Amino acid sequence: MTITIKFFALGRELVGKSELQKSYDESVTVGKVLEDLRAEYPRLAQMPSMLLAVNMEYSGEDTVLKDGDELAIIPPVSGG
Amino acid sequence: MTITIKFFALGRELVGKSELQKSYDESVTVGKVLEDLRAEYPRLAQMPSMLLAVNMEYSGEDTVLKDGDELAIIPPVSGG
Amino acid sequence: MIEITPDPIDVQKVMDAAFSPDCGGVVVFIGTVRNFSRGKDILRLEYDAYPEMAIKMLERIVDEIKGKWDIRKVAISHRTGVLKIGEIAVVIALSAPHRKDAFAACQYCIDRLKEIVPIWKKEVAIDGETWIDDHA
Amino acid sequence: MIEITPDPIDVQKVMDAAFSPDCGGVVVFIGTVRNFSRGKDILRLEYDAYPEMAIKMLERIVDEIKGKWDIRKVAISHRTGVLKIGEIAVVIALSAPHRKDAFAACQYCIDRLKEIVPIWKKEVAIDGETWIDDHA
Repeated sequence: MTITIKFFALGRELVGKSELQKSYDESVTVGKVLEDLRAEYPRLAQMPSMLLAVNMEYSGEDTVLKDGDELAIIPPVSGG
Repeated sequence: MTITIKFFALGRELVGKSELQKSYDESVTVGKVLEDLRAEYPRLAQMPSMLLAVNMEYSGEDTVLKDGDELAIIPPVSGG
Repeated sequence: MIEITPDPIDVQKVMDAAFSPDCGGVVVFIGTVRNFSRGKDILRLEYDAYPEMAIKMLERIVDEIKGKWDIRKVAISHRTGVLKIGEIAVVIALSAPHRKDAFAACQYCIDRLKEIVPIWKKEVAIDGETWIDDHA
Repeated sequence: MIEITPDPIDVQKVMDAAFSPDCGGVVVFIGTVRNFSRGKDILRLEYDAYPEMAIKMLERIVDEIKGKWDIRKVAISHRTGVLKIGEIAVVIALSAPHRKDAFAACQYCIDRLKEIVPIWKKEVAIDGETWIDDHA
């Protein structure tokens, strides 16, 4: 199964890209993907806090991902 | 001494004019002028309520008028 | 900027007059002629005003606002004469460093305008005309 | 009407989209880029967004508003990309039969937008760039 991960704002700058794919042999949680991302992109630790969204809904780290899901790393929002 | 009296909206329609002058030999109060106006223009009684302004300030009937003062009959306002 | 005008109101001009570069925003109230009032279909409104006193009272409201909230700029334009359904009767725009103040002050401004500013509207419906008394 | 757009916002278009002939008015919030923030002179802002989710969250806010107040129409436009001082970043316009509801709902809308809508601004000052965290 393949997950698309999206980065925005500070997250995109720290990771150096706006989108990437990750493949897993078995089902994973949001927390596991995040752990892998932090290992791969240690600069993500510079983000003071973040929220997570799965398929454009805010989600917790326990959420189990399905093939084709879109996981977004959401830095603190500051629109308006 | 001469007083200018101004009418607006319903007041203007009831009196049939937007402005008139009245002369007095001695000082008068707003209340006295109003009494004279009601006698002269009985249709003013059709106005459910009114406020009074002297020289563009809301005033009570006790206010004493000076030569050249402008008295306005202010029907209930409904701007906006 | 405070005006009583017989001409159509230029909303952009009023907003521009309230803009302040040290504020994060402008709150605007735009009052329009509605098509229905007190159970009647309205054809048009006719606004009368005592313009000199109306301006004086609007200036007083601006003073009141500035005493209550931290407000930078206030712009008010009120139209007079005959207005059709949907036309703009009044525009109030104001800017404040904190948007909460701007919302509170803008609402206060239109509430007070309807209380003390000598402007009157007559509703013209199919079956007759009525000078409105909002306070009755 | 809800949009996330890289183009300058047409305020009149947003207001027109919120107009409802059975309401007495429209309340509008116009958010602009201020010249000064957190003790720094700002040169420009850069807005990033997750547009599809931003629209979904704005639609959710509109649902929340309609659950809380009697509101007829809501129109929201948020700009992305590079904005100079004084340029318009967001316009929220809404109409309600009672203006009190329109003021409360408009304020709620901008407050919630700043809480949950995935849009980010970077302040570019003379001495560097910062992604803003309003909640820090």
